[in-house]
This record gives sequence, C-alpha cells and structure tokens, in this order.
Amino acid sequence: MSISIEHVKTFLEKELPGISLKKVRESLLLQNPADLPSAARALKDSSVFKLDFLSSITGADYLDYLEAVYHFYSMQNKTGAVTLRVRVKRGSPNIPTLVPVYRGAEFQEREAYDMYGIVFEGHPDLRRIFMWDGFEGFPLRKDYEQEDSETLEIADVQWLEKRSVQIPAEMKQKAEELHRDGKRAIARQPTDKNTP
Amino acid sequence: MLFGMGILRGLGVTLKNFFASYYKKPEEGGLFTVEYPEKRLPVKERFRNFPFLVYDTTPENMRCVACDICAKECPPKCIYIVRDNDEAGRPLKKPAIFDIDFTVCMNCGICEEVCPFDAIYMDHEFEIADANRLDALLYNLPDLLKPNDYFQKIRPNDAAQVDARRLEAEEKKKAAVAAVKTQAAAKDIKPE
Amino acid sequence: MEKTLQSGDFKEKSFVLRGERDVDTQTLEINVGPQHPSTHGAFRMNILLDGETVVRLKPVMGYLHRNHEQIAENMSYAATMPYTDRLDYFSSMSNNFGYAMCVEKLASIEVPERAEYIRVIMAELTRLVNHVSLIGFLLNDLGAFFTPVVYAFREREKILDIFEEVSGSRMMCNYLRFGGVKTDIGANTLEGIKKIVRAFPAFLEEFETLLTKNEILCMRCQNIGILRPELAVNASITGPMLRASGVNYDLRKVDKYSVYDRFSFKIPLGSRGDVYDRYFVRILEMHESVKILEQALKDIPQGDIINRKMAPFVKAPRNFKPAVGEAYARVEAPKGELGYYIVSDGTAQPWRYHVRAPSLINLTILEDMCLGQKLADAIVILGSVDIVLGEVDH
Amino acid sequence: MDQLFVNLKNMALHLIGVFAPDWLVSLSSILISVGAMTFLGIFIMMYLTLMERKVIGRMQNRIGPNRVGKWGLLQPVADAIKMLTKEDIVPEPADRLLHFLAPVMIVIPALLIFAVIPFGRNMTALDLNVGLLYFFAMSSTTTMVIFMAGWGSRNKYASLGGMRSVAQMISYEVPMVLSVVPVLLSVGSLSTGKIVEAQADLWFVLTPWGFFACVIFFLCGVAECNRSPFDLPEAESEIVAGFHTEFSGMKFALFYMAEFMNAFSIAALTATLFLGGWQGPLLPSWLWFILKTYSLLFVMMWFRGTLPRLRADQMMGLAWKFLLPLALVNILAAGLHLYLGGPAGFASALIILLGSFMGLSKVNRSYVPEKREYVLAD
Repeated sequence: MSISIEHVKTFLEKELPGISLKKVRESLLLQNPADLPSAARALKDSSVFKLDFLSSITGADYLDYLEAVYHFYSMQNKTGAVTLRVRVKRGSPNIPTLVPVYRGAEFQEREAYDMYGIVFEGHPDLRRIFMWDGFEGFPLRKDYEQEDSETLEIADVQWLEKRSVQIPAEMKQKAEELHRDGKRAIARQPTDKNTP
Repeated sequence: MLFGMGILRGLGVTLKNFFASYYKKPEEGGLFTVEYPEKRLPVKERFRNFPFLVYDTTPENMRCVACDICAKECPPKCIYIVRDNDEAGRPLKKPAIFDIDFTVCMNCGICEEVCPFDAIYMDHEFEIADANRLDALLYNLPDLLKPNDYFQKIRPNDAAQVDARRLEAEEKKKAAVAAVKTQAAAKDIKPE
Repeated sequence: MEKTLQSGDFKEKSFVLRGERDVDTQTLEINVGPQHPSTHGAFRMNILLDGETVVRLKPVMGYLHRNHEQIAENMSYAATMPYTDRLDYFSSMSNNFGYAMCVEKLASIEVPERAEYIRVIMAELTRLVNHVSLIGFLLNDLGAFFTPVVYAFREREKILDIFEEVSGSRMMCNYLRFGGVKTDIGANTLEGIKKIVRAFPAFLEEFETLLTKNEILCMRCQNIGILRPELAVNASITGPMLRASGVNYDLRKVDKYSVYDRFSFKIPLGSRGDVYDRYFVRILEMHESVKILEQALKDIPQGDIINRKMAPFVKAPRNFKPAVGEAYARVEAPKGELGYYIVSDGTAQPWRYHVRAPSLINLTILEDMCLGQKLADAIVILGSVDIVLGEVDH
Repeated sequence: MDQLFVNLKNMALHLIGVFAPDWLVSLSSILISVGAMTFLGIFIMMYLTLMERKVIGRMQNRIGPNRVGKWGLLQPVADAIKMLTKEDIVPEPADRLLHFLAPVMIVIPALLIFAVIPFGRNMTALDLNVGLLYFFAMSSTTTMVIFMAGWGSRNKYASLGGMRSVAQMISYEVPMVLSVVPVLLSVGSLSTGKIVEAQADLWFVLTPWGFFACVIFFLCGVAECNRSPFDLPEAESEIVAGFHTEFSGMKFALFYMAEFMNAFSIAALTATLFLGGWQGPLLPSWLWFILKTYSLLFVMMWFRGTLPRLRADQMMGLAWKFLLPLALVNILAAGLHLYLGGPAGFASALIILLGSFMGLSKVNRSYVPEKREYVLAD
C-alpha cells in the first residue's frame, strides 16, 4: 500500500521548517538541493514512515535542467514508494550525497555522475563506474555528440594508410575537408524535442 | 552423525549417476547428451532463427511488397529495402534489393509480427556459419526467398493458420469485387 | 575472528592482522578479472593481499557496458523488449516481466487473467533456472569439478526447451507484450511443464544429498562473508542475499503484483547471513517456486492472452504512444528487485529509461564482506552474491 | 601365466647371452627393466588421462572423449601431439634456469619411484631392503620443485600456488610417514616385496589399525600429488592454474605427466602396503596388482568428480589437528593389537581407534557442519 504524498509533504514541512517543497506528479520536488540529506534522514528516522530502503537513484536530463529522482521504500512497514526529486542547472550540477544516510546510494550516484555529470558532493570516491577514466563527456545527456562511425577523420585515414588499406577517394576528401574546418564527425544532432 | 558421512553420501550420488549413465534411459537420469553432428535434437516448431521471405509458387510472385514496415520496426536496423520500379520509372509492388545482415540481426521475431502481408517469417536453419563475416552473412534477395511449402514443412501449425487467414481474405476480396461488379452492372442498367 | 567486523573498521586505520607488525611483509596487489575463471563475466576485483588475507578490494566494472538506456531512448517501446532479454541473460522472462509491467503501469493497461498466469509460470520457471545454475557455479568456485553444474544444467535444459517451445528462443525469449504475452501455451506444452515441475523435487533431493551436508562445503561456506541485516537494508541489498540475512522482504509478498496474491507460498529466511545461508535459502526458494508452479498450473483459466485494446499496436508498435508521465515498477527477479523507471513525453520513444539492476547494487558491500577473509573466500563470496555482468553493466 | 614377464625377460637374456659377453648380459637385464619402466610410466600416464576424462564424464551423465579412435582410445595420442606442437612460451621476466629445470626435475622422481613398486611376484625392478624409505625420499623432492616452478615463472598466481604447495606438502608428509609405521611394526622390514609376502593370509586393511592407516595414507597421498579435494596449488577457480600457469607446450605436458605418475605410484603403494599388493587367489599376480591399483585410481577420480576444494588453512588444520593425532593413536592401537594378538587385541585396537576418531571430531569443532534452522515466513 502506498503512502500519500501530501502526508509526507506536511510531515517534512513540520519536521524541517525552512524546507520548500513542490508536488510534481506523485513526487516531491525539493527546490533547494541542500535539504536532501536532512530530508532523507528525517524520513528514515521518523517512526511513522521508517523509509529505510533507498530503492533507486535515477539521473535524467530535461534540457534546461538535470534531475535526480530518488525512490524510497520501507522494509519494516512494507509500505510503498515515496519519490523525491532534485533539479539542478546544467552549469552547476551539484547535489549533496546520500551515502552517509544510505550505503546503497554509492554505486547509483556514481552511475548518475558517469552518465549525466551530476556531481555528488561528499561521495567517498566519485569515479566513473562504467566508462574508463579517460572518457570525456556524459553519454546519456541529450546534447551528447556521438562520434559518427561511418565517416573517417584524418587520423583514421592515416592509421589505415599505414596498414596499406585502400580508402575510397571521396572518404579521404571528406576527411581532409573536416580537418580543414577543424570539426569532428558528429552523428547525432542534439534533440530539440519539447520537454515533458 | 559421523564426521565424514556428508561426503560419503555425496560420493554415493555421483557413483549412482556413474552407473545410471550405463543402463538408464535419458529421462530418468541416464546419458542425456546428444552427439551433435550424427544425432540431432528436433527443433521446436516456434524456434526462430534468421528471417526468410516467402513466395507462393514461383519466386516472381513473392508476398513482399517492399512497404518497408519491417525495416522501420527492426530494433537493430538490419534490413535494407529498395523498391523496384519498372522501365517507365513507376514504382512497383516488389523490392529490387532486400538485404538482411545476419551479423546484426538478433532473431527477435519482431519483423514477423509486424509484416502486414505475411511475407517474412523466422527460419529454423541455424547452421549458417561461414568464414567470411562481411559478404557471406549479408543475405540478399535470392538467398532469402523460400517457397511456401518449405514454410509449411518447418512450421505446420503456424503455416496452416496463415494460409487459412489468407484464403479467407481471398474469398472476402473476391466477394467484395463481385459485389462491386454487380453493383456497377446494376447502375449501368438503371441510367438507360 | 570473533569480533564481527564493522564496515567502518577498515577505512581509516591501516588494517593490521597480527597485532603489532613483527614481520614486515609486503602486500601483494593482484587483479582478479576481467578475464578470470570465476568472476561470472567481465568483472575485475583489484585485491590487496597480505599473505592470503584480503586487505582491500575494489570492484571495477563497465567492461560489458552497452548503454542499454540510450538504446532504449532511441527506439520504440516494443523494440526495447528484446534488449531487456540481454540484461540478466539467465532470467530473460523476468526482465521482460518487469519492463512490461512498467509500461502497463505507465499507459494503464490491464492484463487478462490467462496472460497473468502464464507470466507467473514463466517467471517462476526462470527462478528455478537461475537458482539451479547459480548453485552450480558457486560449487565451481568452490572447486567441485563441474559435476554440480552439469546436474544443474540437465534440469535447466528441460526448462529451456519449454521456453523454446513457448517463445521461440531458449534464452532470448522476447515473449511478453504490453498487455499480455506474444503467443498462447498449447495443452501439450502445459503437460510438459507439469511433468518437469513434478520431477523437480526429486532432482532437488538428489542435489541436496550431494551438497547440503557435505563437510567440505560447510567448512568453506559457513561463517564466511557474514552480512548483518542492518547493513544489508542500509546498502539496499535485495533478493535472496537480503533474505539470507533474515530480513523478510520479498516483492511477491510486499507489492503482491500480478496474481501472486492468489498463491500460497512461504518466504525462506536465513539466520546468520553467510555464504551457506545464501546457498540454502536459494534451495528453499526453489521448493517454494515449485509450489507456486503447481498451483498456477492447476488453475490456469482459459481466455485471451493479450488485452484487446493492444491489438492494433501488435501490428504497428510504432503507433504506441503512452501519455506523458512517468512510472516506476519493480519485480522480484531471481537476483533481487529489478526496477524499471520510464518517463514518457508522449512520443513513441521514452524520454528517460532507467533499469535498477539488483546485481549492481548487491555488489556495494562486496568489500565489507571480503575484508579479513582469505582470497579463496573472496572468490566464493563473489559467487554467492550472484551477479551477471549483463545486468551489472547494462 | 603368473611369471609371464619374468620368463620373457629370461628368454631375452638367453638370446643376448648367446653371442654377447656376460657383462653385457647383466647390463642388458638392467636396461630391459629400465626400458620397461619408462615405457610403462608414459603408457600409464597417457591412458590415465583418458580414463579420468571418461570416468568423470560418466559421473556427469556425458560420454567423455570418443571422437579420436574407437572409444576415444587415440585421444591421449592426440593430446601428446598437441602438447608437443604447442609453442613453448617463457615469460620475459621469468628466471630462465628455474623455468627450464622445474618440469625436468618433477618428472625424474616420479619415474624413479617405479623402481620400488612390486608389479607382480618377483617383478619388482629393484627390491631394495629400504624400499619404503626410498619412496618417501623421492616423493618429498616434488615440494621444492613445485615451489621452484611457481617462483621461477615470476607470476603472482604462480608464486601463490607455489607457496600453497609447500605448506600442503610439508603438512601432509608427516601423517603419511607416521601412518606407515604400523605396517613396519607388523612386517619388520622396509622392503616392499617382504611387505607384500607378509600379507599372504591377511591383508593389513582388514585389521582395524590397517584400515585407519590405509585411509590416512591414501588421503595424504592424494594431497601429495595435488589432486582434489586438496588441489590448492593449482586451484583453477582461485589462482587460475597455480604453479603451472606460465608453462605451455612440452613443459606443461611434463607437469601433467608427473601428476599422473605420482597418482599411480600413490595408488600402487597403498595397494602394496594395505591391500596385499599382488596377493590374490586365482588370477596371475600382476593382474591382481593392476586391479587393485586401478580401483584406487578410480576412487581418486571419484573424489575429483565430487568434492569441492579445501581452503589453505583448513587443509593444514586437517593434517596437523586431525590426521597426525589419528596416525599416532593408530601406532598405539597397532602395537596393542600385535602384542595382545587374537580377538582381544582386535577389539581393544578397534575401541581405541573409534574413541579417538570421535574425540578428534569433537575437538575440531570448526570442521563439523553447524546445524542451521531456517524460518519459512509468509
């Protein structure tokens, strides 16, 4: 059975006076990311909710802001999901970490950092979890420019010619042209979809 | 119980299996491995490996009309279709090129589901390994075309259903055409 | 080592095993993986050894990362279904089940009775396959030369034949559709499943006499890699690993999703939360799954297998555009709580698609369990955590 | 029929004696025995690998190799060719000398042990009167060689394997030697030939102390040649391939051959010491010997097909805290049995041994499985 979100909202406002919350479709948006650890600890220690299980942390990119969605459950009361949201600007994607409150957040925060570049301050070792360390860019962001695997760049052409591979003329010509303009071969233009 | 009893009972199980493999039948714990090239396990009817195109009697009147729905729906995008057009340049209801890259296809069967013309079905042929990865596994139109009775042979029930549905659609169309003809005939008589 | 090791013990002070260090030894840093016989896939553990005792263990993953989430965001909803088979490739039906449930919750589609029963049957068969294979691989890590794995695979083959008969493929089933299942189960297939389910307890009996009371297995698995319940809950561990530590949390009983509330079955709970408990809880879970299967097979109703409303989308999946909104659904996969979080923006492609992989999160406390144990135990503890790299790296 | 091989050898010697000086005759008699031993060693090793794969296959409900030759009979030949033709890689940081010497020095003692094994009535290649001491001396050299192989190949896994094998060999050498003392008590001589003759009417394994000594000796023998459940030095699941990770081609073949020859000699020695060697009613003596040895080898393969592996400290604990005290008590029981003689001795030895077995399994609490109860909550 699930917990009504208003009930949580009133509880949090009573518990932490300075907090500013907004109801977004069955979840609570914390306007100020800094309140996240205190809100989470309050919900975890409260005898009513006892949300001791952080099921999942999901990063998301809504073009003009990045968002982290937290799903909390209670294993003792076996009650349903409480969803918290935090939105940060793309420029300064900093959210306080939840690892001191929930050990389970460690890998999921690293995944959100790796895929979206959301920096979780205070995380024990915030490294990329899937990508190799030298990888630049954040793959799941909507404006991630994917390298076009069909067109060759000047470096590829040289590498292939060193191994005596015949390259069709127009591919070589396209590579020189790209090189002259100083551009990279981009496959996917950033999507200009409307935000939900 | 005695210190070593658990191990001895475990050894008993393997010994039982050791002798069982000599005299028992495969179901109750006998030798169940099948020596592959000589003896083969029968493939289930709904088994799906790479797709193939069905044609009714001769490869000319194939069912595919190059509507490109399967190419759009294919998750890994491994189907490439170019519509054929006759000498005057008008598009025909036939594909000129129909390539499926078997190194990309993951035999998920979605093309079979979405095809509105019952043209593409999943095959049972899985021994298509080849030394050359690029050309040999890129199947084009002639390699993909297989007769309808091959489809009946490998998947009897599904083929029966498909043929029944097509037959019934055939009748409905004929009836509809006949109805239109009689209606047109009725109209001609009235205006004189 | 009577003092139970707290998780914080090892972070600050350098870990000294033998009191003050009379003999100055050198620690040996070895990389177990990504290509190693018992890391269950391309997974690396950077282990610092003091003699044979583990002093530090850093898991490294990402070797099998295919960015499943971006693939799903560039494709229609139905086209992602075959990709979910490749998440935890040992239980493809459970992955489909989770994904289908999430989209049904998003677009609020009901599933007819018969389809729900077929889904439960398939999910429980996958649980049998997963637990049996896992115990086989755990014994492989312990050194039994492939015999338990071969016995387990003999049963797994029978179940995979049923999957092939029903869905068309043994492991990559792609069988569930939004609002039901792809094709119906014939009467003789049902008979085949009944025969397997009837024969399974006898096999489990033989498997247990071979393993459960085996002194060497008990020596190697008891009191190794102990996981305390509070740490398990705090580290969001789910599945048999959590229940082996004694926490009663099984989504089939908590969420009562699908038609699980119609079946009477029990949830086995361990007491000490060590490798032996994780092994034995999985055997008990198989007994429970057999009970569920018997009940489900007995009273599976007749009826259509897919929601009539979804008929037009079977032929044209790209027209399926759920309303704007988001949904988070979770299912009790054999490895733990498999969650799907989908945000839809009204178009035919999801705006955000996220998979909560139980194997990835169950690895969080791998280091805490292995500290202070021997190298051989670290391998066995990793085996008992039951990870599949397709799901860890998704 | 019984003295078939002995007569064959004498005939060959007469043939050579006809046109060769007598010093050449005695030399050729030695050469014939040595030639027979080496051929026997290699032949046994090849067909033991096939037997092992077939037996474990059958235990796992599969057929085992049957592609090469009628029932896979040529499989060992195929393996040998593969081993010989494979490239022999020496890792760059490895110590060349140790890396080259290790496989050679592991096969020599394995072959030398064959000299002492009584294959049939007066068919022992060299019936030393210190036969048993010679056997222990030879089998204990493998410790140093395995560590040399592990250390020489400069590989973390190999050195771990090497260190584990040193610990294992030493801790299992002591109970092994002590378990043989009761046999010497009752026979009075170290020579294997006399030990077998002493068992003409009563096999030692049928006496209480003989049974316990046989079990201890066999277990320690299995540990000596690194076979399951004590195969820690080459534990595939933990340290990839242990001490012979960096060996390939012919060098790996030598390690493989040495392991199987050690296994054969351990089984042969157990048969000789406790199961009455070539003593047996109807069949020729050498056939009895082969039957007993290969049944013990079957037990070794049976272990490999079933049992998981022990951890390093448990393996050592088992040797020092369980097998060693049991072997010591066994000597006491054997002494009592021989001194009192008759049923009284038999009963008292049996009581002492069973009592000590129960006591030891109580003392080693950590090895006995805990009782666990599981809650089936809803």
